[in-house]
Amino acid sequence: MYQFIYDLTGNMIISTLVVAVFPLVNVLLVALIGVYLERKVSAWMQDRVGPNRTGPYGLFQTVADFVKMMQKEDAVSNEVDKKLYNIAPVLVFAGSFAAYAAIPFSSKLIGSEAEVGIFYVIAISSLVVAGILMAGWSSNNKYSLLGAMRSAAQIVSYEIPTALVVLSMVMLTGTLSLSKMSEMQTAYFWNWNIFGGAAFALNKFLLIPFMLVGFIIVFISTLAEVNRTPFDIPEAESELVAGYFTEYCGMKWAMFMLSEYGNMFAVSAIVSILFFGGYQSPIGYLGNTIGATWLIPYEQAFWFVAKGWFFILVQMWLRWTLPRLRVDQLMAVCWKYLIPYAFLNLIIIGIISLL
Amino acid sequence: MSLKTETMVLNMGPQHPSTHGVLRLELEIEGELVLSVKPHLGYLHRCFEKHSEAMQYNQVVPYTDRLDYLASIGNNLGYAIAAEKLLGIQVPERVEYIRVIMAELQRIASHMVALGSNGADIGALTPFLYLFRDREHILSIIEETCGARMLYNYIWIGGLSHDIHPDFVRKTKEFVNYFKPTIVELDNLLSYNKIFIERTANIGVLPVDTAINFGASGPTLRGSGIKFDLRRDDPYSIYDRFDFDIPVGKGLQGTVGDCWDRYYVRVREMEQSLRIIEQAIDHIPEGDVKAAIPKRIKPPKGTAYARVENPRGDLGYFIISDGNTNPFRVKVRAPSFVNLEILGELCKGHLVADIIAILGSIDIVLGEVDR
Amino acid sequence: MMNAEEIYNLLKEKFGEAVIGLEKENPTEPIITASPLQIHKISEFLRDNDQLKFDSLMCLSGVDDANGEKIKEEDGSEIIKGGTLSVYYHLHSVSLKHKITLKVSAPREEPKVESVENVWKCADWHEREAFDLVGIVFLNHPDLRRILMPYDWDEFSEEISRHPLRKDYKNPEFYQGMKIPY
Amino acid sequence: MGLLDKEFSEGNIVITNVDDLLNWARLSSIWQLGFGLACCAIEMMATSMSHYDFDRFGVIPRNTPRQADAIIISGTVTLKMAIRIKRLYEQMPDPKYIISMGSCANCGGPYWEHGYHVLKGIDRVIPVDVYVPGCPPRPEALLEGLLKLQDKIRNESLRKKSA
Repeated sequence: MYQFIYDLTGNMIISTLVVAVFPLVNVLLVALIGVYLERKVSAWMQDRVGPNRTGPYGLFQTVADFVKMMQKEDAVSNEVDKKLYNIAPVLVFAGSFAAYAAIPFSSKLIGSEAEVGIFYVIAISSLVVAGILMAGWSSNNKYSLLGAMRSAAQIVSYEIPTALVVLSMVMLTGTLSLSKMSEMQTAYFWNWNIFGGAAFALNKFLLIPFMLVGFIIVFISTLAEVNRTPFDIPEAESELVAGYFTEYCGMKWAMFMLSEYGNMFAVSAIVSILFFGGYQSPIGYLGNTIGATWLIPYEQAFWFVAKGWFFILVQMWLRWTLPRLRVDQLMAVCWKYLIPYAFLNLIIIGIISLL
Repeated sequence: MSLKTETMVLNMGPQHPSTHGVLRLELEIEGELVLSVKPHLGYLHRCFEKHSEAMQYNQVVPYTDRLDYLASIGNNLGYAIAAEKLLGIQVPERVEYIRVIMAELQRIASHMVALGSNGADIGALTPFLYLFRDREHILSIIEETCGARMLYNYIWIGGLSHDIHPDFVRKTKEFVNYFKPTIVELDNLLSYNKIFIERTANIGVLPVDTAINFGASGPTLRGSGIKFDLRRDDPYSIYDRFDFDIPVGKGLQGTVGDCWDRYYVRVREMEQSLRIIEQAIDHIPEGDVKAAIPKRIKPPKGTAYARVENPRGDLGYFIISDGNTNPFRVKVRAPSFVNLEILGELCKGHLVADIIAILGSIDIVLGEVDR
Repeated sequence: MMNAEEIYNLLKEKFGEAVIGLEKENPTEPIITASPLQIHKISEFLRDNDQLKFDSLMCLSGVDDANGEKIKEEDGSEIIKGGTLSVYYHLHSVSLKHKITLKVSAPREEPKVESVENVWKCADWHEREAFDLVGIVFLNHPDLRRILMPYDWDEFSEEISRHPLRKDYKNPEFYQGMKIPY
Repeated sequence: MGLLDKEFSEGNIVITNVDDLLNWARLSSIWQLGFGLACCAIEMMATSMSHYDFDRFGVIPRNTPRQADAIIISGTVTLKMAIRIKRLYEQMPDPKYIISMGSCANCGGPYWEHGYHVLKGIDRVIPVDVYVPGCPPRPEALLEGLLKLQDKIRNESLRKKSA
């Protein structure tokens, strides 16, 4: 993408900026639509209507929320640790925003085609933990502190099963690059990794059950990493009031919100790249059929976004159906079940891929 | 060398999403582990007892509504029975039937809020909304008869404020038929949800003897496995004519007397209430809805203690009369007030998240705790 | 199952002077009166005796009897001197299903009653409430604080407006700068 | 006189339109403090539930005062609680609004005469924007109160207040 814009403008700064702004716009859009959808989806699930007074079908509800939040007073208690308090939301947002750099939206639309894409995403999204801990500590509020502690424990723990599953996928595909991984699962949906990958051999059928297990593990643990129900204990509304952002108001709080929805999309994207073909279409490209190859990147972007939103909807569906776990049960799920199974899965996939 | 650790005091409430109103809990915690819980009450102390001394007997009824505002009919009923005991009057048969039906409808409505908020505290928000949606059916049935949605002022000393609406019987039957499958839905959605069971089973176990010594009553007591229900053990009104079971906690998912048992007793009680309504609704006799009592009620000197089985437990009214038109003293034995006392005992050694589950399963109404 | 008279006789036999009498003229329920400073051992007996087994305290109510001398103040308000404050205990046996009411009266100027908190746990808060609203002091109570009224109520009110359920209670004008009367 | 100096003393097209936009945003997303006091709290909850659905107007409960725009004082305010409510109000960031719901919060309600521990009206402690009468008000009445609050916000302005 950078190259494309550089060719177009011939200016390095402009093209860098455009490339950087694109994910930002995406994050904002995701949050804007995400919050609206969350309210609408929960309303539909709960026999309600949801927002419908602000614009047609309440479409501008989130816009109103953001404009309102921008004009809220920035009330800061005297007791907070000012520096950390102000850095924390920025850091959290930066963490989730930076992950977008390596996520391929289509074969052309990609910030950085880094060879170590998946490694980078996992590493950079850990930055969020630091931000959350800062927020919890600096707020000088006991609920924030408890929320931050829970969150740190949770995110750090759940990164292990995620990483293990990612490792097995890396073993299988032989690359760390997200775009190469997507590229491998080309053409039709039976070539997706969840169906054993593109190579047609005995391996493919042997792999399917273990791919399913891997997908379930990675889906559960990413759910926990973005603090969604049933793993939303860091901000557990009924216990900790609002968790680590109890003391934040206005735009600072909005940044936490942005990063939450940004993260939701990011992990959905990772899951779809690992198992569901990334930006590849499940049914072939219209561009190929009618002979207009320029159409393909746009189609790919469409499929990618569609897959991302599908997983976000699944997350919302779970959120409004399930109760939440307790903090020790959450840890037990991770250390007693997910990690051993992920290890086993890793070994088995390793053996199969040797066959 | 040992590391010096300090415990932390966490103040939960009076503004906290799951203290069910304005209860304040002072938790002493070590990490997430709760060492002790100290409830502070009185944030909703509305001076009921002072008001009842300043009002005439029949004027106290609206104030009783506001004690346990989720089960107003039950409060009215208790007060009316105590006053009638003092006056020594018998109410007409029709009144008794309508009172029972109303009280049972109210019990279902109250349990709906209790179960829903217990679920919501644990994180399952959707069943809460479903239950509130179904509660509206009951509210509209009662509203048609007595004109208010929540605080009815319906059961008066010696009778009722109005006769039932002509549509009452039909709508109640419709509701009973509508609600039976909804209980099954609730069971599927929440009661047998694996995560819900994990969160509530074996948490906050209340042994029977502790429960009795602490004076617990209602589903909190029955969850501990003892079959004690005033409707059966000390029958008032005409409850002895109906056939119903008393659900008790059996420890189906864990230990007898845990949060899940208390929750489950409430679900099953809703079914039993439907049974009572079904038995009563077709047999409401014709007649008057007011006993012949003078406009100015002036009971003889003396005391009366009456208790009824409210959704939250054993609600008692102790009235002292000095022969005047105002009660000399009215003391309410509020079930939530007594049940809440167990909280400190139940919460020891649990995690912060469990406190919420336990508090939800005790099901308190602050209006009644503080009066 | 025993009726009030049998229970009274049993208690009288056991405790003698500490049990004062049986009020039977009451229209609905007979009341056994007892001495306020002996109520603890009577309660223990009531709970532990095999014939009685009163394992549950239904209700404990503090009452201002207002049977003293009423003195008119200059500003028209009334204060009461002398007389008694009473505590009513409503007991119930879950296993034997019988009920009884006890009553103790203590002088208004020095209302001291033994606590039954360690006999029935639920008496704890009930006694705190009676202390808070009526001003009865329960001896040997482990934690006798106000329960419903604010803890600092005493600082903002005069002697006469300490315990709101006394019959001569006078509401203070202000509490922490907030005007109380309508 | 520069353009900007003028804007804040008297109305012009720019400031009026900004006003409209900001007011529109404020009134369409009034987040209430998730906080119930007494009987009215149940009606307030019923208002946010399926049947009446507060969310239609963009009202959602936030549990921390820092993120809330409005408090609905739903029920009897006792002396003990009034101090806490005042603190909650002070913790909220501007602009903030108060809906006083029910007779008790308006004026003490049925407890006005003998309520020795009841504050006779929340307006003795914090300023109130909209009073909703009723004991308890029906959910429809609370919705009406919200619409009244929205009307009030609609007429606010960045300009200096004339009075």
